[in-house]
Formats: sequence, structure tokens, C-alpha cells
Amino acid sequence: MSALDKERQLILTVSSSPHIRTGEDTRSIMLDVIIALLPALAVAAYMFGVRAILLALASTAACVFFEWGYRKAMKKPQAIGDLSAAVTGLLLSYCLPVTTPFWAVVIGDFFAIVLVKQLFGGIGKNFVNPALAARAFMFSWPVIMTTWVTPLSYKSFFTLKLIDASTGPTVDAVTAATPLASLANGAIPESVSLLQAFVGQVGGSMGEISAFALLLGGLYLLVRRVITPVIPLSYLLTVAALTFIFPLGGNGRLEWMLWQLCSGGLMLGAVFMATDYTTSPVNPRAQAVYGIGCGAITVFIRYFGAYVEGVSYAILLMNTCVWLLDRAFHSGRFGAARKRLAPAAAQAGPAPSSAPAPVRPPERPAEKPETGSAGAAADEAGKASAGAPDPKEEKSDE
Amino acid sequence: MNNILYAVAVLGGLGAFFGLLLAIASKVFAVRTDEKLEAILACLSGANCGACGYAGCAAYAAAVAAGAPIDRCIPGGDETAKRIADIMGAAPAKVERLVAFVRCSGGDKTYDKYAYEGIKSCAMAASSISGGQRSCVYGCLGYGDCARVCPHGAISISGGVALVDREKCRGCMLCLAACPKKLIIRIPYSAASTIACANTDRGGLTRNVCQAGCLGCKICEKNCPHNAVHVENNVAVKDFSKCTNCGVCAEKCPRKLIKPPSGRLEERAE
Amino acid sequence: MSFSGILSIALGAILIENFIYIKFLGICPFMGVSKKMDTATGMGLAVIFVMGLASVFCWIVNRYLLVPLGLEYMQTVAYILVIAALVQFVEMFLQKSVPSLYQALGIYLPLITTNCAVLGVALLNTQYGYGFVESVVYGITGGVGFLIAIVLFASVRERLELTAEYPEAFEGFPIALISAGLVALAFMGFSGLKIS
Amino acid sequence: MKRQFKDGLIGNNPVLVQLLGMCSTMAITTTLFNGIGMGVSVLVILTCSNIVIALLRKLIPAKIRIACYIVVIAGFVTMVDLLLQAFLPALSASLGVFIPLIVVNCIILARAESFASKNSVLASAVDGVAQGIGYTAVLVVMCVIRELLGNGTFGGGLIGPGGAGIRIIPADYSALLVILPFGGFITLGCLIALMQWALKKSAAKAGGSKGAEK
Amino acid sequence: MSPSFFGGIHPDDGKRLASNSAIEVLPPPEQVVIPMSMHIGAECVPAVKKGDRVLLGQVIGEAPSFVSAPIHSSVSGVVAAVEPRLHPNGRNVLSVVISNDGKDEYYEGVAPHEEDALSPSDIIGIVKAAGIVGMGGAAFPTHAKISSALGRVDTMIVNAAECEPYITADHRILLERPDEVLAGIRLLMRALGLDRAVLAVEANKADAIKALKEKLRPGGDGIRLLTLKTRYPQGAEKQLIQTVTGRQVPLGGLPADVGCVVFNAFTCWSVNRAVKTGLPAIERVVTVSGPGIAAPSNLLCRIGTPVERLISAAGGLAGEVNKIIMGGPMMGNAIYSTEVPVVKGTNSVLAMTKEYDRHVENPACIRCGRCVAVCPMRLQPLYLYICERKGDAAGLNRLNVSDCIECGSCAYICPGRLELVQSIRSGKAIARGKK
Amino acid sequence: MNRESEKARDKSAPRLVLILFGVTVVVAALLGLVNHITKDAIAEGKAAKTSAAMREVLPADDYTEIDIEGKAGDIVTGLYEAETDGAPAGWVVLAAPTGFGGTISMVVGIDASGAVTGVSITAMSETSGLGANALKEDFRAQYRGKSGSVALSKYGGGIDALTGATITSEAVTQGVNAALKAVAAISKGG
Ligand SMILES: Cc1cc2nc3c(=O)[nH]c(=O)nc-3n(C[C@H](O)[C@H](O)[C@H](O)COP(=O)(O)O)c2cc1C
Ligand SMILES: Cc1cc2nc3c(=O)[nH]c(=O)nc-3n(C[C@H](O)[C@H](O)[C@H](O)COP(=O)(O)O)c2cc1C
Ligand SMILES: Cc1cc2nc3c(=O)[nH]c(=O)nc-3n(C[C@H](O)[C@H](O)[C@H](O)COP(=O)(O)O)c2cc1C
Ligand SMILES: Cc1cc2nc3c(=O)[nH]c(=O)nc-3n(C[C@H](O)[C@H](O)[C@H](O)CO)c2cc1C
Ligand code: SF4
Ligand code: SF4
Ligand code: SF4
Ligand code: SF4
Ligand code: FES
Repeated sequence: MSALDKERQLILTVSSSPHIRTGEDTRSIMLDVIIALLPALAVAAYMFGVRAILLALASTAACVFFEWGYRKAMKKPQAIGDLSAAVTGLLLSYCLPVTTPFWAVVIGDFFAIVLVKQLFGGIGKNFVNPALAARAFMFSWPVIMTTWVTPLSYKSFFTLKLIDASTGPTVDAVTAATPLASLANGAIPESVSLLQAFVGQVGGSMGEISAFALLLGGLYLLVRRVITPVIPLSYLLTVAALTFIFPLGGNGRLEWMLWQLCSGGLMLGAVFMATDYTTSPVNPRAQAVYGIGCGAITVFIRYFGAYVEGVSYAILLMNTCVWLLDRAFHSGRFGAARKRLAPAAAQAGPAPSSAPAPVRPPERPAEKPETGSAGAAADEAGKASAGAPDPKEEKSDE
Repeated sequence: MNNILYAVAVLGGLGAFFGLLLAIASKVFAVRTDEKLEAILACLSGANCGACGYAGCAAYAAAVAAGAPIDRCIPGGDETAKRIADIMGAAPAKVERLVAFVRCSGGDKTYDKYAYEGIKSCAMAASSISGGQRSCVYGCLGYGDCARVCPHGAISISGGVALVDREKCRGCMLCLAACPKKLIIRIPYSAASTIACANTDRGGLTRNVCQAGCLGCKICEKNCPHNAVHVENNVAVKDFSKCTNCGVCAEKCPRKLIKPPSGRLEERAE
Repeated sequence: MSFSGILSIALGAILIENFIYIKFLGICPFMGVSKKMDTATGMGLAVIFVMGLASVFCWIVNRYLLVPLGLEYMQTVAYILVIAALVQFVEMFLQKSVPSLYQALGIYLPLITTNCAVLGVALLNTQYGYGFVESVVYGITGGVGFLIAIVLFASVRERLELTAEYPEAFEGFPIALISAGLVALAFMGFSGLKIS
Repeated sequence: MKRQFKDGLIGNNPVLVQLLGMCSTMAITTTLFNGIGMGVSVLVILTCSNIVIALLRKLIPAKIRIACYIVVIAGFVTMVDLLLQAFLPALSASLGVFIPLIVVNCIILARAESFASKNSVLASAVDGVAQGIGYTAVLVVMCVIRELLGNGTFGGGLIGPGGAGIRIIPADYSALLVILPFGGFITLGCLIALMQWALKKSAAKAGGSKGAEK
Repeated sequence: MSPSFFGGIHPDDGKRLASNSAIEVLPPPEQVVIPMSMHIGAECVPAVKKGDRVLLGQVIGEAPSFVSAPIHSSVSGVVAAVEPRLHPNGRNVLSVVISNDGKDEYYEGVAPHEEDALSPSDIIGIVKAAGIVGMGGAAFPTHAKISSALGRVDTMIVNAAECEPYITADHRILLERPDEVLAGIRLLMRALGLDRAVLAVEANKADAIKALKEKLRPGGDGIRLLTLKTRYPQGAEKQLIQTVTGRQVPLGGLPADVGCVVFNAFTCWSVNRAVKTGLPAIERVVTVSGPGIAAPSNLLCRIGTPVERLISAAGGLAGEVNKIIMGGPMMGNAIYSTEVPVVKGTNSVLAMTKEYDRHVENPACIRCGRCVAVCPMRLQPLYLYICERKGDAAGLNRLNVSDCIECGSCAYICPGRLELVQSIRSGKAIARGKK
Repeated sequence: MNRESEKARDKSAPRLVLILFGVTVVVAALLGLVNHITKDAIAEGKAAKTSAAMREVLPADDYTEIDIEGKAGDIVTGLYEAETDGAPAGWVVLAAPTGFGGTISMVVGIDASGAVTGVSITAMSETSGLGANALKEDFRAQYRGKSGSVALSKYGGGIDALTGATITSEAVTQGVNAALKAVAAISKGG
């Protein structure tokens, strides 16, 4: 021990490089997601009354409780601090009708956290989206899951009564068909305008109604680099393209497409649920294929399925393909495409001084390193994001 | 009655037809098969249930012939496994049961050179820097790589040192390879005591880094009536072929590190 | 047999009434051979082959032997006899004549003989009153449904094998069954699908 | 013989330990009636086929033994099927294609191969009954759980008003998905997990006491 | 859009701490500890024994093979011991311990060379004799690199990116001695028979770029100054080549395979000094910085000086220091004793305080994919981690674990705080062992 | 098992054939016997079920099948003319529309005036608790007395859909409509 060490009584820490880490961690990311979800909650509260907030709070609390309880029971280190359970709880409440009784939500939360997430080891280890799986499970009570309240129909902001599971909606608010139900029959809804659908004055699950608020949240996530645009864009573009090319019921293509984009859980799914890290691919190209798959299945179910809404099942189905996709579509290998790029001089052998190949000017764009493979669009999308995810750092001038 | 006749005719006809077909096919398409393989196949349940994880009984039989574990046929159970064992060759002759032993008593009796942060694994810590955080570079790191590979849960970490439970250890010796410090040795199950240290530095240096380490004082060597203990390279080593379990060495060791191979560390120290 | 008819049988067999996730036929090989993706693929292909073959021969036996003689009640016995013999025959044939194919598919054949899905498809063909083409389409696409189901599931299991940490009691089949349940949940999205 | 029964129920239970016959276990366990009906059918067929195969075991050459077994089994299955259709049409309708599919239920062939073909008639008969009871027990447990959670009733098809079972959970609260395929997978998964846990626990206990003896 | 490499990160570069401190000469210590292994390649054989008197610049360790570099005494004095001593890499390495007599008597071989008369092979000979190794981190013997590049390259790149946070040694040398660095570059060009070179500097060294621009003869000597985007790991060899030339070093290949050779700026400076003065590699500039250093500085110190001395020369430690690093924060080694000496490849000593320690006890991957997005080698660190934890050698090979340059970008960015680099390092061993 | 003797037994191919033949013959004989015993009971059971359903929707003494080849759509699978005391009492239509979980087999009774007298469902695989509620009397009763064509309330008709099971409700409605149409075609033609 050196004198210095002795003098300062230093017990130094030794660890592997790197010795600095970004300030972002799981908790801060999840916090960002929660923040991004708030506008949609605000719209829900405005449209459906205070019950929307209560439902969200109850679901969040229950998820956090189950996460804590399971890990306690299994004697595993606690992990509620990472807030991922809170995100799951919040998102589950978003894809339920505002009238869902609390007991049903709590069962859903239990299902999501215990059976889907923690049983497989907790965050990062589950293979399907907990909130969506729970929503699918909650179709055990179809009446609850398909009872929609007309926005702004409550008599008082604070008094939306629960529906009673046995007698159906005994609400002092009016139940309504969602635009999706109408779209499923090939008809553009008459009672609401597209603008209303965009801002959220329509029936539907409490958190999904406002495409606008969700896009706002998505924008926040993009700016904070929590998500990359690959999945939401490829998802939405696929739905847009398919509905534009194949409009139903003789409707105008553009109008039909816009209605499809603004209705149902599409925005919520594309921005917040298909992007769930754990259950989506990590390679940008695979992400693009995943988004396209989600989009195609969504439209397929919306057009041909028994369910008017296909988003949750589309995402769940694609969840099961994640491992395959990540394997099949990883992004090439550094140096694998070198032959094409090697300069003539290097191969010509000695005498470089007599005829040195000029150094490439840096202005010339580098050639695309990968060989152009299948799915050029996916490739492009992948590339677009590849640059993007450099995480935001503490600025050097801080 | 006609009906029954038809039934007999049709089904009997089908049976005869397919019987013939298979009989001919088995001649025409006869493939020479491995005797052993056939024998193994005959032992299996034949349910082709896939429970073994292979594509049917034949596939599993082939795998067994190629060295796969013999106890995977679930419907067949133990009996099948036994019969396959017979086919695959005589069971190994009875040998002295060997168990694993960790040659270290340091752990909490050493001090840490630094605070280690990182993956909790001996291999990682040892390969990271300076042979791990412990002051003694020979000793057990206590992150339990050995315990993780032990299929029988025989190893636990006690007082910062890995400890093998001789009753649970089946002598597979997977732990030997897992230990980056090469601290684990085989000893006879019956051995009453063994030297739990591997520090080959001179006594003074050892004393500096560990309160329990072997000083190479040779007291054990001198006292052993059977010439079974020797200090080599500054650390005592026991020759089990000579040791009679008389216990003199353990008694005389000033550091009390000649210990029985199982039991908790504290008990051993007594 | 119109194209849309075939399409709806195919979609039905692959997605809506998936043999594994919805109909529960052929679970034993599905669970047994889904640990690795490549064996799962081999199994899936072999199932397609056998289900197609079974559909063809059972239809012939039913149409030209059993029905004319009023022996429909003997379907089960006749079908299983046909299937068992055929599979064994094909296995011998492949082993001798096309060893490469035998290595790829043949080794899965014995496992398939005693598989609910194969007898199931023959019985269902009869129950649904399918004609020859329909039977073949249903048989093959039912096998395709099996292939998709088992390959997807194998990929999920590979992932779980590497990353998941479940309680010890769930080791092996339990966690696999629960995972299969979650995949079945996702497949419910296709229920009630109607192609018009 | 007592051991054989214990094995059939727990130690070597065909479904929970040997993991055989899972298709029917998951597919038809939606009401108690189904479960008992299926269980008893399998029990009868298993016992009969075990007996016959044990009788014939010396006679049948190895090459065609599977074919012979299958034909025998299929014969019994068809008989049971016809009898059910004639005398218990409701059960027959609700079990549907799964009655003929008993032919390929791996349990029966597995027992034929691994037990009946190597043992005496009596032992084989006992084996058939024991394994059949083990199978039936699992089916009944599955049925009770799934019917209760998924439909809110007990004893569906057997008791209660119009054979609809006794309602325990109000209809609106029962979790429909439990009686759908999804619920079949999950319930069986949990049951097997429970079994593995219990076996491990008892093994540990046995091991512990053995250790103590030493 | 200027060409660039794939991935990468933007950590806070922390260079403001030391970038304005001029290089100070650190007086040689009373005792130097000179390890016999300071480079890639064979360990040197001690040429002296205990009690010998040695002079400044005298060879005390002889290179046993071509890929190795001789080691010289950095002081004059008496050999106090030849024994294993703690090395910055954490292991005990055979070292020559010399008690400094304070006289700095030069060894007779230390004399300036007649620069204009030198042939390329003379230059290589001088570099070899001077024991110059790459100063950019890997410490590959420079003469070996030149020889293997001879006749195969068309582009020489001088790596002055210095992309690692906090380090300012190259920056200061460029700013304060631009002439000497440029002269070194010209010498290396001559040795390689090239008439062009690219001097690549990250944009965050504006003053150095300005100083260099003033010194470059306009159009005359073939050295082009290229300003790079500030992004880590811009200075990694393969990435730098890609940025500068658009070429990708092939799998398992060397820079020469794409006609390039890369030298660190300080290496160039050392070459110039060896030719102009005859002084071998006995000294180097070390940045002593980091949040835990009271007065961050750039010190020109003798090889073999204990780190402890550097720290006290920089005002000592400040704040709750819990980690001392040799090298940069992204790739350097944490040391546990400040007794260890400065070696040829040491470019910095950093002291980090507690608030920079973001280690967590139970890291969990959330599959966010950031590690994949930032990996400049296009690897998938999360999957490497999974395979390593399972000991899956085949999986590691399939995922090309050996391509990893251990830049640390993935571990830096990981919000789940996985020890990705540590795991990958162990994964490389697993993959090699069971190939 | 004794492998030596087994091998010996395997030798002759005719033996294989004979044994398999023997086994199948015995099984077939037994089956034939069982079938002989149960055949009538099964047929009776089936007939009883259909006729019970027929009697439920339209009580009559006698039902005679009418050939409807090509006259009704895919959904209608059979049509019977009902007679009471020799006088025509109406028609009974067997229909099989597709619901949520597959085909729904139903029987529709239509009286001489063309109004629905009853709807009965003989087989379905709809989800219990949802689509299976169509078996309930109060749902089926809604169709009684309707003529011409029927429709769900949401399309302006008078039939309230089952909660959460629009598809099943639509299917049943479709079946009734098909029956009405078939009868209309027959009575016009006949
Ligand atoms: C075993 C080995 C052999 C090398 N051989 C050569 C060589 O022949 N020519 C060359 O220019 N560089 C050679 N290098 C140097 C590398 O190309 C590279 O410059 C060196 O590893 C330092 O790179 P880094 O600091 O980016 O890691 C070699 C490196 C190693 C490890
Ligand atoms: C991740 C990474 C970052 C590096 N950063 C630098 C750097 O900033 N400056 C530098 O000179 N060398 C850097 N190197 C080392 C170079 O790859 C290369 O070894 C060096 O430029 C070769 O020159 P040398 O042999 O003269 O050291 C880095 C290497 C790696 C792997
Ligand atoms: C598990 C489950 C079972 C279902 N079973 C039926 C069913 O038997 N019949 C039906 O028409 N719809 C069934 N559905 C579909 C939906 O309940 C319903 O068709 C869809 O949500 C539209 O309902 P609505 O228009 O009646 O509100 C089922 C859905 C689920 C999740
Ligand atoms: C962008 C983003 C989206 C998320 N979406 C979901 C989601 O849809 N459902 C959910 O249960 N958790 C979601 N989470 C939380 C968390 O990642 C999820 O519970 C993991 O599946 C847990 O392993 C999300 C987290 C992030 C960062
Ligand atoms: S790994 Fe093997 S040898 Fe080591 S303790 Fe466990 S059972 Fe004994
Ligand atoms: S014995 Fe070896 S492997 Fe086991 S804890 Fe000690 S150092 Fe680690
Ligand atoms: S950055 Fe970390 S958390 Fe994200 S995918 Fe990579 S290893 Fe997992
Ligand atoms: S350390 Fe390796 S895996 Fe990680 S980013 Fe750097 S090159 Fe990629
Ligand atoms: S019971 Fe084994 S495959 Fe169905």
C-alpha cells in the first residue's frame, strides 16, 4: 500500500470498463412513458369524468402491489422502483372501457403482472405484452369489455356510476357504439366527425379515444429518444397503405384511411404497446418487419375478424415472433462487405508511392455497407432509426 | 347379419392387405440396422410419445446409442433405463466414492484489497483484476461459480468460502472445472480431514493476507505417525493412500485448518 | 371447388381453428419436439405430409369401401389402420430409397402415427362431409397450421430457455404449457374470422 | 397392487408425470360430466385393451405389433363410441371427435407397449384400472377448476337445474377464458407445476429422513 | 452528410477540466518501477541485474522477438531490484526497479540523427531501437506496424481524435508542439514511402486545429487536416478508417488490407523526438484529471513514475473518490493501488467520485435495443450477454463475439446497467475455448 | 421379451399377414355385433331429437320431406311439410347458418300463413355464456310470429341481439330468413 492510500484510507472500487454510464436508467425511461401517457388521461378524464382517473390509479396501484407481492413471496430482490409495473397498470386501464368495474381491473392486473410478467422472471423476460395479454384475458367478461359510454354524456363530472356486470350498463351516462363498430360494417360513422374522432370525442376504451393526445405523447417519447420511430411508423404506414388501397363499403379512400387511423386502439397500440421494449425486436430491420406485421394483422382482423378491433391481437401475435425476427433480420456485420470498397491500389500490390489512390474526400457519402437485401423499405426505415437512437446525453456544455 | 359379414370382410381385407404390404415392404426396403440400436429400441416404451424430447422412439434409441442419457423415456421409467444400461455396457465397477473438497479456509479471514463491482462470478472477478478482490490470491472468492454448476446443490457459501456437503455431493466433479482458482480437489468420501488451504507463499506472506492460511510450519508433517502429510511448496498436502484418519494432524495444526470435509465452517473450527 | 372455398378452408385450418391452439389436436408431439427450432420445423413438415396423405387415403377408403357397404361406424378402426400402415410404409420407403429425406423428415414419422391431429383430420374430413379436394386441402393446411404453431412456439421456447427465470416447480412442461396458453390467447384474435 | 394404484394416481400419473394424453385432458375438461365421461371411457378401453394385449402378447410378432395393438384399441374405442351414442347421446355429442380420438391417446398405446405387452393379464388389468383412475382423477380436477372459474358452476351436465350444474359464482363474474383453449393450457400447466413441486417436496422429505437415519 | 461510422455515443467529454492546462514537466521520482511488458507482443528480458548502475536511455529490457520493443531506463541510477511488481493491468509483472540518483546522465547511445540522410529503413531502425510503441492505447510496437504496412498502403491516418472523455494529452501536444507532431508525421510518411497523410482531429479541439492549420505548409507536404464529428469511439482504428476513407476493415483483417495505416498523434511526436534527439520512449504526457482531482493537469512524466506522484502533482484527490482509472473512462482499467507505475501506453490517470458510480446490484436487461443501436461493430450486445451467461459458445460465435472492440458504448448506454463489456470479455474466452 | 424366439417368429411373411388378418377379423366381427345392437338405438335417438325439435317448433302428426334441390340457398339443408289430421299445417325447415364458432344447426317452424311458429337450435358450438345464450327461450321467442323477413334491432328490425354475441344473433336471424325465403319459394311454386 502506498503512503497515499494509507493516508486516505482508500478502499478503491474496481470494476470492468466502462467507468461512466449514461444518466438514463430503466426508471427514468418508464417515468418518461408515464409522462407521455398523461395527455391521453387528461382527455379521458374530460370526456368520461373522474372515474377515468380513478380507474387508472387503481390499476396502477394494483400492478405495483402484485409486483411487490410476488417478488416478496418468491424472495426475489424488489423491483417496483423501476416503475415498469406502473406503466403496465396504466396502459391496461387505458385499453378498458371507463365503466370497467374495479374487481375486473384488479384481476386483469394480477394476470398481467403475475402470470405474464413475473412468472417468466420479471422485467425484460416476459415474451408477450402484459397489458395486452391481460386485456385479452379480460374478454372473459365480454359485456364489460364492449360497453361504451358516450363522451361528455355524464351528468356530473364526478358521478359516472359503475356498470353492474349482471344488468348491463346502469349508467347515468349514455352508451354508444364506437366508430369501429360502424367501420367494421364498412360504413363511415355518421354521428361523429373525423375531427371529433381525432381529438377524442368518441366512444371507446378510456385511453385510446384521442389520437391527438396519444400522438402528442408519442412525440414526447421520440424527442426524449425513449422510442425510435421505426415501429410506430412502419405500423401506421402499413395500416394506412392497406386501408387506402382497399377501402370497404365504397367509401372514399382517403376518408376511409383517416377514419381507420383515428379509430380504436391503433394509436395507443402503435405508439405505446407495439413499442414495448421487452416484447419487440431490438434490431431496427426486425423492428420494421414487426411493425409491418402488426399493421397487416390489424387490418386483416378489422376487415375479416369477429372482433371489430385487431390491434391487441395483432401485437400479441407479433410478440410471439420477436425471437424469430431478431434472428432473421439483424443488421449485417462490420467489414463484411469490404471487397467492394477496397481500393484498387491496395490489391495492386506494392508501389503505392508511385500511384497512390487518392484519399476519398469526406464529402462523398459512404457507400451503403450492407448489400441491398430484401425489404428495401424496411431497410430504409431501419437505417433512419439506426442513427437516431444515440441517446441524449448530458451535453458537454452542461 | 350381412352387415357383420361385410364388416369382417372389409376390415379383414384391409388388415390382410396392409399386412401383406408391410411384409413385402420390409423385405424390399430392408435396411441393415445396428443390433444394439434394435436392442435399445426394443427396451423403449414404443409409444412414440415424444416425452424424451426426441422425434420418437427410434430417434431416441439412436441418440442413446450415440451416448445420450439413458433415463429419458418417461413412460418406460426406471425399468427401461436399467435395461438400456445393461445393453450399453456393464455398469462401472464399484469404486471408492470420491467427493469434492474446497481447499480454502480464508473467506472472512482475509481482507479485501478493493471493493469489486460487477458480475458476481468468481471467473469474472478473478479475470477482472489481480486475481480477485481477496487479499489472498490463492483463496476462494466466494461468488459461488462452483455452487451454480453443482447439479445436486451440494455447495454453499459459508463464511465467504465455498463448502461442499459430502452427503449431497455425487462426485460428478463439475465444480472442479468451474473454479477459476482450481481450489477444488477430489478426496475419498471416508476421509476424516483434509488441509483447507492452497496458499503457496511463504508463511510470513501468508500471515499478512489471511488469518487462517497454512504457514508451512510442518507441525503436521512432523507429528503424522503414518507419513501421510507433507509440506510441499509452503502448503501441507495429504496423501490419502497413507492416511488412516487418526486425526493427529488436525489436532496439532496451530491454524486449525485440517478439517473434516463437510459440516459448517464454524462447527469445523471447533 | 371454388378458390374462395379453398381459401376459407385453408384460413380456417391454419388460423381460426388451428389444430394446436384452438382444437387441441396433436399436443404430445407439439410439446415434445418444440424445444429447438430446427427439429420443430422438421416435425411440422412431416406432419403436413402425413396429414395430407391420411386425408387422401382415408377419403378413398371411406368413399369407396365404407359408405357403399354402410360401414361408417368402422371409420375409426379403418382409418387408424390405414394411417398406421401407410406411415410405416412411407418410413420404410424413405429410409431405403431417399435417405436424405428420411433424415430430414422420416425420423419424425413414427411419432406422428399416434398423433391426434392425423386421425383427427381424417375423422373431421368425414364429419364435415368434405369432398376429395376439400379433404386434401384441409389435411395439408391443417398441417401448415401445425407447422406455424410449432415453429412459433419453438422460437418462444428458445427465448425462454435463454432468458426466463421461473420458479423451479415450473421447470419443463408447466412453463411450456403456460407459454402455449399465452400464444393461444393471441391466436384467439383469429376466432370468428369470416372471408366473404 | 396398492403400489400400482398409488403410482397411477400420483407417482406415475399418466398426465401429470408421464405427460401423455394431453390433448383430451385440455380439450374436453369444461364440465364435470365431460370429465367423468371421458375418464371412464378411457378407463374401460384401457383396461380392456390391456387385458387383450396381455393375452395376445405371446402371439403377436414385433413387426406388426403396433398395427395389431392399434386395431385392438380402435375396436374397443369404436364399441364404446357406439354404446355412448346409443345410450348416452348427450355425452357423445359433447365429447365429439375426442371419443374416437381415444385411439391415438398416447396413454393407451403407451401402456400397451410398456406394460401390457410384458406382463400378465391380471397385472395388466390392474394397471389399466389404476392408470385409468389416475387419468380420470386429473380430468375431474381440471373440470372442477375450469368449470368453476370459467363458468361459475359445479357439476355441469350432471346435477343442478336442467343438468346445468350448481351455480357458485354468479354468471357475470366467471372468467369465460378459463374454459377456452387458453384456460386448458394454463390450468394443466399449473397442475403439473403443483405436482412437480409436491413430488420434489416429498422427495426432499424422504431424502432428509434418510439422511437423518445415517 | 459527412461519412461516418455506425453507432457510437456522445458522453459528456469532461475535457474542459484539463484542456487548458499546459503540459508541465513532472520531476522524476526517487525510484522508478519499469515493467518488462508494456506492449503487445513478447515480454522483454531484463538486461540488468540488481546493483547495476544504469544511465538515462540505456536498454534495460531486450526485445526477444520482432513483435516486441526494447525498454529503456527513464532515469540514471542503481538497479534496486528485478522482481514482480504490480502492473496497471492488476497483475504482478517482472519489473526493473531503479533508484534515481537525480543526475539524469545520458547513455552514450542517445544522440541526434542526421535527419536528411536517413533512408526509410534507417527510420524504422531508429523507431525500433527507441522502443516506440503505439501510444493510442493498444501499445503495438510501431516498427512492426510500419514494416507490415510497407508497400501495402496508400493512406496514412494520424489519429488525433482522442475521443475518450477527460483525456487531453494528445490535444495539448498538438496545441503546444504542432511542429514536432507534423515532423513526426513526415518522418513516418517517409518511412512508408507515402506522400499523403490525413491528420484526423475531433471538432472539440478547436484551438489545436487552429494551431495545426497555421503550421501546415499550404498545399506543400501532403498532410491534410480533417475535422471529425465529436463522437465516441471516433478514434477506434476501424471506425476512424471508415470515417476517413469510407472503407471497412474486413472481418478479422488489418488496416493494411484496405490500404490504411493508423498512428496515434503522440506516437508521431515520439518518433520525431527519437530521430531529432535520439531519446527513446522514456517519457510521455499523461492527463491527470477527472472529477476527483483537485487541479487537473497534463504532466510530462518519466515511464515508471508511480501514479501516486502524478496525483499529488495534480493537487491530490478531492471529493469522495472511489475509483482511480488508468486510461480513459470508457476503456481504461480501474486500479486499486496508486503504487502502480506509468507505462508507455498510459495516457491518463483519472479519479472518479461516488456520484459517477452508477453500478446496480441486480441489473436487468429491458431489451431497449440501445446497445444494438450504438455498437459501432454492429453487434448485438444483449444477446452476447445472454449467451455468455449461459456459457453458449456456439451462440457467441454465431453472434461474432470476437468482433467486439470493447469500446464500452453498449455498457455506457444500457439503462438496465448490465455489465456488458465484462460479460463480452468473458464471452470471448468461452468462444475461443470451445470453438 | 425373449428376442431369440421373437426373431424366429418374425421370419415368415405369411404369418404376419395372417395374424394381422386374424386380429382385424375378430375386431370387425365384434364391432359388427355391437353395431347390430346399437344401430337402432342410435338411429332412434337421432330421429327422436330432430322430430322432438320439429314438434317443438310446429306440432303436427306427420312430416314429409320435400325435395328442395336448387330451390333454396346454401343455408337451408332440409324442408318438411307438416300435416295434422291430413291437413297441411305448415313447414319445418332445417337450416345451418355459420355463427361465431362454426355451423349452427337449427329448426324453424313456419305456419301456413308464412309466420314463424318457433325456432329451435339442435347443435352449435358457440361460446357458452355468450353465443350459447341463443339456446335460451327468450331469445328464440322473439322470432315467433314474424314473417317476411327479420332483422336485428340495430338494423331497424325487431330482434334484440344477445349481449356480446352479435355474430351469433346475426347467424340465427340469417337462418330464420333463409327458412322464410325457402318456404316462400316452395309455396309460390307449389
Ligand atoms: C497480434 C497482432 C498483430 C498485429 N499485426 C499488425 C501488423 O502486421 N501490421 C499492422 O499495421 N498492425 C498490426 N497490428 C496492430 C493492429 O492493427 C492495431 O493497430 C493494434 O491492435 C492497435 O489497435 P487499437 O488500439 O485500435 O486496438 C497487430 C495487432 C495485433 C494484436
Ligand atoms: C474504442 C477505441 C477508442 C480509441 N480511441 C482512440 C483515440 O481517441 N485516439 C487514439 O489515438 N487512439 C485511439 N484508439 C486506438 C486506435 O484504435 C489505434 O490503436 C491507434 O490509433 C493506433 O495508433 P498507435 O499504434 O500509434 O497507437 C482507440 C481504440 C479503441 C478500440
Ligand atoms: C372468448 C370470446 C368468445 C366469444 N364468443 C362469441 C360467440 O359465441 N358469439 C358471438 O357472436 N361473438 C362472440 N365473441 C365475440 C365478441 O363478444 C363480439 O362478437 C364482439 O365483441 C362484437 O360484439 P357486439 O357487437 O355484440 O358488442 C366472443 C369473444 C370472445 C373474446
Ligand atoms: C416504450 C415502452 C412501452 C411500454 N409498453 C408497455 C405495454 O404496452 N404493456 C406493458 O405491460 N408494459 C409496457 N411497458 C412497460 C414494460 O416495459 C413492460 O411491462 C415489460 O414488458 C416488462 O417486462 C412499456 C415500456 C416502455 C418503455
Ligand atoms: S459439482 Fe459434482 S463434484 Fe462438485 S460438489 Fe456438486 S456433486 Fe460434488
Ligand atoms: S471454490 Fe472456486 S468457484 Fe467456488 S466460490 Fe471459491 S473461488 Fe468460486
Ligand atoms: S442497452 Fe441494456 S437494457 Fe437495453 S437491450 Fe441492451 S443490454 Fe438490454
Ligand atoms: S463494447 Fe463491443 S459490443 Fe459493446 S458497443 Fe463496443 S464493440 Fe459493440
Ligand atoms: S394425446 Fe398425444 S397427441 Fe393428442
